[in-house]
Amino acid sequence: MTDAPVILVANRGEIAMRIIAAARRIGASPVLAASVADKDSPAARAADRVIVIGASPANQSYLKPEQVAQAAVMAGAAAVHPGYGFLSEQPALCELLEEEGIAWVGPRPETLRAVGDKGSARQVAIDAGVPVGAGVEIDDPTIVVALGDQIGYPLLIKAIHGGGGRGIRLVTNPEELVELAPQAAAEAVAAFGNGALYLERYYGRARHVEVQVFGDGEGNAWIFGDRDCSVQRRHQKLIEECPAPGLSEKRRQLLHDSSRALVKVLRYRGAGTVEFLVDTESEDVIFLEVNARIQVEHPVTEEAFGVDLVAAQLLLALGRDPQLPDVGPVPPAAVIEMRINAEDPNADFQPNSGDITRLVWPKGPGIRIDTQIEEGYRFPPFYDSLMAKLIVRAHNRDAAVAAATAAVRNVTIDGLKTTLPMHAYVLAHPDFIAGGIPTSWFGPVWEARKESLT
Amino acid sequence: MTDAPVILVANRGEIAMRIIAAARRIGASPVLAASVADKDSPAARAADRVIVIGASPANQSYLKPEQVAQAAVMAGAAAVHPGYGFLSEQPALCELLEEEGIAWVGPRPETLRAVGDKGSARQVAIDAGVPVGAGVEIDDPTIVVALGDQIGYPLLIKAIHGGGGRGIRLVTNPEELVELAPQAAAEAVAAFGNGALYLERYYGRARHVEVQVFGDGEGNAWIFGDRDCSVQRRHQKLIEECPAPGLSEKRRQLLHDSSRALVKVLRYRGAGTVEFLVDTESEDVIFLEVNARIQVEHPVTEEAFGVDLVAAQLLLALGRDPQLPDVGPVPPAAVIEMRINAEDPNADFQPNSGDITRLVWPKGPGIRIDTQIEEGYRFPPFYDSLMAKLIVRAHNRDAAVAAATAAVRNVTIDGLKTTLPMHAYVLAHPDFIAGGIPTSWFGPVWEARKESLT
Amino acid sequence: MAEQPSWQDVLDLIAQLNESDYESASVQVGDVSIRLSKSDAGFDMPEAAGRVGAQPRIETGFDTPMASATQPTTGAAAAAPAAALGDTIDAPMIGVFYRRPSPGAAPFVEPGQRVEADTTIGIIEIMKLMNPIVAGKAGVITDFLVTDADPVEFGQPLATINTSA
Amino acid sequence: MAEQPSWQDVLDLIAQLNESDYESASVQVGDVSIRLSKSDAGFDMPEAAGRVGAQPRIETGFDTPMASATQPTTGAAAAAPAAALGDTIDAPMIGVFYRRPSPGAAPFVEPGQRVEADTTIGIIEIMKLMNPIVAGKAGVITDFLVTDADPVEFGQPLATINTSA
Repeated sequence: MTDAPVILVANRGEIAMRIIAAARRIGASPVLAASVADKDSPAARAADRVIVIGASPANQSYLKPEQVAQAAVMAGAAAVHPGYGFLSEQPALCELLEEEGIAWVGPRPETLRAVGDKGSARQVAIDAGVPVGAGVEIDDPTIVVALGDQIGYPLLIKAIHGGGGRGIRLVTNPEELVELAPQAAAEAVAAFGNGALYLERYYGRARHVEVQVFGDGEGNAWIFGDRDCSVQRRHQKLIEECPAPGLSEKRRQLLHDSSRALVKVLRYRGAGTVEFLVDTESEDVIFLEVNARIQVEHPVTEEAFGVDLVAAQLLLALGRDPQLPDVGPVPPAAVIEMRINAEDPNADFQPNSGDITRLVWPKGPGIRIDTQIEEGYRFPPFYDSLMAKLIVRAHNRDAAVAAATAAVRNVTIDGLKTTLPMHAYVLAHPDFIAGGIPTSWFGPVWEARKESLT
Repeated sequence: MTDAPVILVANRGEIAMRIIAAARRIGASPVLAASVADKDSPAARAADRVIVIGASPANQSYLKPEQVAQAAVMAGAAAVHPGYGFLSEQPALCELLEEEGIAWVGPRPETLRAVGDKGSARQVAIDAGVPVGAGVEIDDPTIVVALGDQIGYPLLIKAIHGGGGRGIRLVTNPEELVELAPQAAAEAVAAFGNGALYLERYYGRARHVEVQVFGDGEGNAWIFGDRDCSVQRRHQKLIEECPAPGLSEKRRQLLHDSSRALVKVLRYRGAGTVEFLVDTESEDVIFLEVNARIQVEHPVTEEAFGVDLVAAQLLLALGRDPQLPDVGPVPPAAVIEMRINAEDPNADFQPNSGDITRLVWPKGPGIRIDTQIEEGYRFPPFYDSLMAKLIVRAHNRDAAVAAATAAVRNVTIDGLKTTLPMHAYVLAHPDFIAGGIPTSWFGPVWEARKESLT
Repeated sequence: MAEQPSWQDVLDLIAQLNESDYESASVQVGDVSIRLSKSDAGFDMPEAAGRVGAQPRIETGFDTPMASATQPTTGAAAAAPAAALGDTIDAPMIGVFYRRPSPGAAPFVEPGQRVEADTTIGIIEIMKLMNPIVAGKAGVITDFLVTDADPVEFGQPLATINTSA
Repeated sequence: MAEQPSWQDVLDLIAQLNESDYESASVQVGDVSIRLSKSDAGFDMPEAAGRVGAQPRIETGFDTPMASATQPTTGAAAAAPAAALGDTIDAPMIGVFYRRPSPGAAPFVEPGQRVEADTTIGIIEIMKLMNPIVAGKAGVITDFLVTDADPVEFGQPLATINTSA
């Protein structure tokens, strides 16, 4: 064990536990770079060593590239795994490590830059022949019918100089467009001092579907199916599943082929996710962005296909074979992940922190818990509210929903408010059970429930 | 929750935990029937209630049908799950419960009787058209060539009145048979006062392969693939896997079809296993026995196919749909189970008991631990030595062996001697890695290792 | 390892703690552990919760079920503590406990009555089989802890008996 | 490991703690462990156990890290705890600690020397960036706890300082 390569884990919470487990699986020695608040955490105890990199607030520790790099040097790290969030998509840490000859568990810095910005990511997608959202600037607000037809309905008229949702109008047909475009231009002049307008296709009932890719860095890709992450509240994912339910073979192939093309164009290295908007009212599929890191919801893919993506990341970073199989587009299982957050779903999802006084997890086949929390753990106020991920696998989606329902019922977390009641509600809802709900589904449904209770 | 059906768990250790988890999954209330030694065990804490049925030795508690039945009555149980071992295949408890109108989680008592005896089980198999081992009595020891040809070589000459391995001769060809049969008869007369002989086919390098069945009690069967359990020491299984590696399609089909035929003939109810001997030196497949219960190694099947067999048992016993899918003959994953016993593999597998002072399990995708033990648990001397089952799933057998190797390396159990070093050795052995070793493999290999160390 | 406290030491400590303001207390010296709680809430630790919760009062634990450990094990001076608290007659099997040979009949014994080791004090029925239960020790039955026709578990105290009377 | 307390010591300690204002207390010395609680909140946490194990000395646990609460517990009289042990100057960042402005130069300060809050006592280099480290409080540096050019973590004590001198 003395010459086991050291993996510096530059993150906390459940993903730190996950990376430590993967390091152990490949025979490496995990060292945790921790803030003061986390220096005695379960992840710290699970690691071979802990290096305290800074004070508790993330912007004084986990978000400081030079502190993490210093810890990597001190640890004698062969590679640094940044997890998700924090510095995971920042070229800064990646480049500091390159200078020290320490491997970065993630794509090259130029890839991070290329996909880190909406505009450049869109251009990469276009170069790769991946469908992007239609949009066009209006030259003359009185000649708009052709432009509207080009984009399709419904569409949004946006004031280019507007912002924060102001100056946006929804248009459902050419007549409305002809009527509203000049009005919008006039109002934009009045409101923003500039009448320039932009037309953009509007998808009010689209799903969030993403594809798990793994690139060898030379342009070759493994594609590990797709995930549906449409149960969202204010763009925060609550529940994810693999595979995405009810996708036609054609759509699935378009998603997978597009993702493969992006990996090739980017010569993408390691694990990544290509996010798409999949419309439920048209056949449209639109590229959203590339997430150049492992994602919170990676376990649904791992369980569905029987792979270890984090171990594969580490192996690739260490210059070894990532030991991944070639798989078909649809996995032989259905998997659902529920994010258990320290938030009160009955009080506008307000986060809370404090001591976990009692903790019981369900057991049995197909149940996986990714977490750092344990009985007696003091959930800290400094970081995000994700406490645990409850992942349930079954032979098909109906069975997975049933298993997830039972699993949620059999979790006990005392001491904090959690999102468990929300999960119980969603899993029992006929729309969710049917599958394929859009991202706009959760908000009003949860509000309606609240009102029905009062 | 007040009208949740009560499941009495009439067992202990890891299978008690497993049944409790399944009960919770289906929304039932688990009550544990425990000996005094187990009344504060982790399984006792996991149950809704504990009923102390007797003293610590199993023959004063877990093996007493009337005490378990009494506990079932006191618990108001809707059903009793006997686990494996103990009373699981005894018609006695089953019948006591029937009188009380309490469901038995297992086959009917007549099924238990029909398969509980070697002779009657063999007859059932013959009736179902399932291949059984060839055997014939010798009328005249001087006229044996035709009988020998009928059975095939190698074969054993057994003195019918012999026993304990005495009076058995291995014969590899007709010449030997002609020479040895009269000698054996003479010796049998001398030794046992009776010269009657029996010829039986001998399989010196056969594998143990078994088929997981689940019957609806009306003659219909679900078949959940096969398991290889050939890593055995003195008929004790050490490692099991699903699917059995390297089976030809034809052999697999014979095994599965035979098992289906047995379920039909028996109108088998619930989970069961049909054990076969699969020869590696001929094409022979021989029925061994039916295990009319859930088995220790059921998790490999559950993980491979993504099903919950124990929950299905409970559902069926409660008169509900067992919610099992129809699956193909080969699962979409490879799964290996390692039995971690409190035995010292370097001291003739001597069992030991005592306090578990430190316990660390590996984590990550595809790893499942079925156990009752935890840090601080005092492993009792009264019962069998199974501490935990480490189950590892991957996309194919090579990956599963690699994952199992890593998982074994990352288990820490301090305070007791365990079989972990044996697992590490077997998993790294080229014969095991190649797959398909016979049941006779482990003994001499482990002996040879011991000698190479001294 | 410190010298083991004597039984008297333990009693003194308990007396002292009893006069104190503590709601709960836990003292462990080597193998001897003492846990006290003035309320049921007592100690939260999983294990302890189990034991203390089940047995409300004072518990001197010697690592394993403590029954006999209580006796004079450590003791220097200490006069017969166990007997003072009252011995119990425990159920030798699971079943339904009856104090009478048949419904309507008089009880086998009443509290206050003297019994010998072989005196039948009741019956335990297990799956329709009636098993006479004898006192197992001589003394005066002070109380029955189980109502007639109640189900009992193995080892459950059925009655208290004063063996020094 | 400290010498084992005698039984009398334990009794004295409990008496002393009882007169104190502590809501709860937990003391462990070798095999001896004492936990007392005046409220039900008592001892919730496995964590606490963890900490006691990790930190070798004596710890009276009040639910959260308690640093200074520790000291006087066992002792009878025991005066002025924290200051006696000496305050420390802790690393404000992770990096490599240098006691000299450049190799071969004289150290910024030596043990025994008096410093003010703004006196530079060393440099921490983090990824080639040099950060002067000041004492942060006035007093006499009693000792350096880190060797020149050693890596240090955030919060690691660099030197002890006697602030009452």
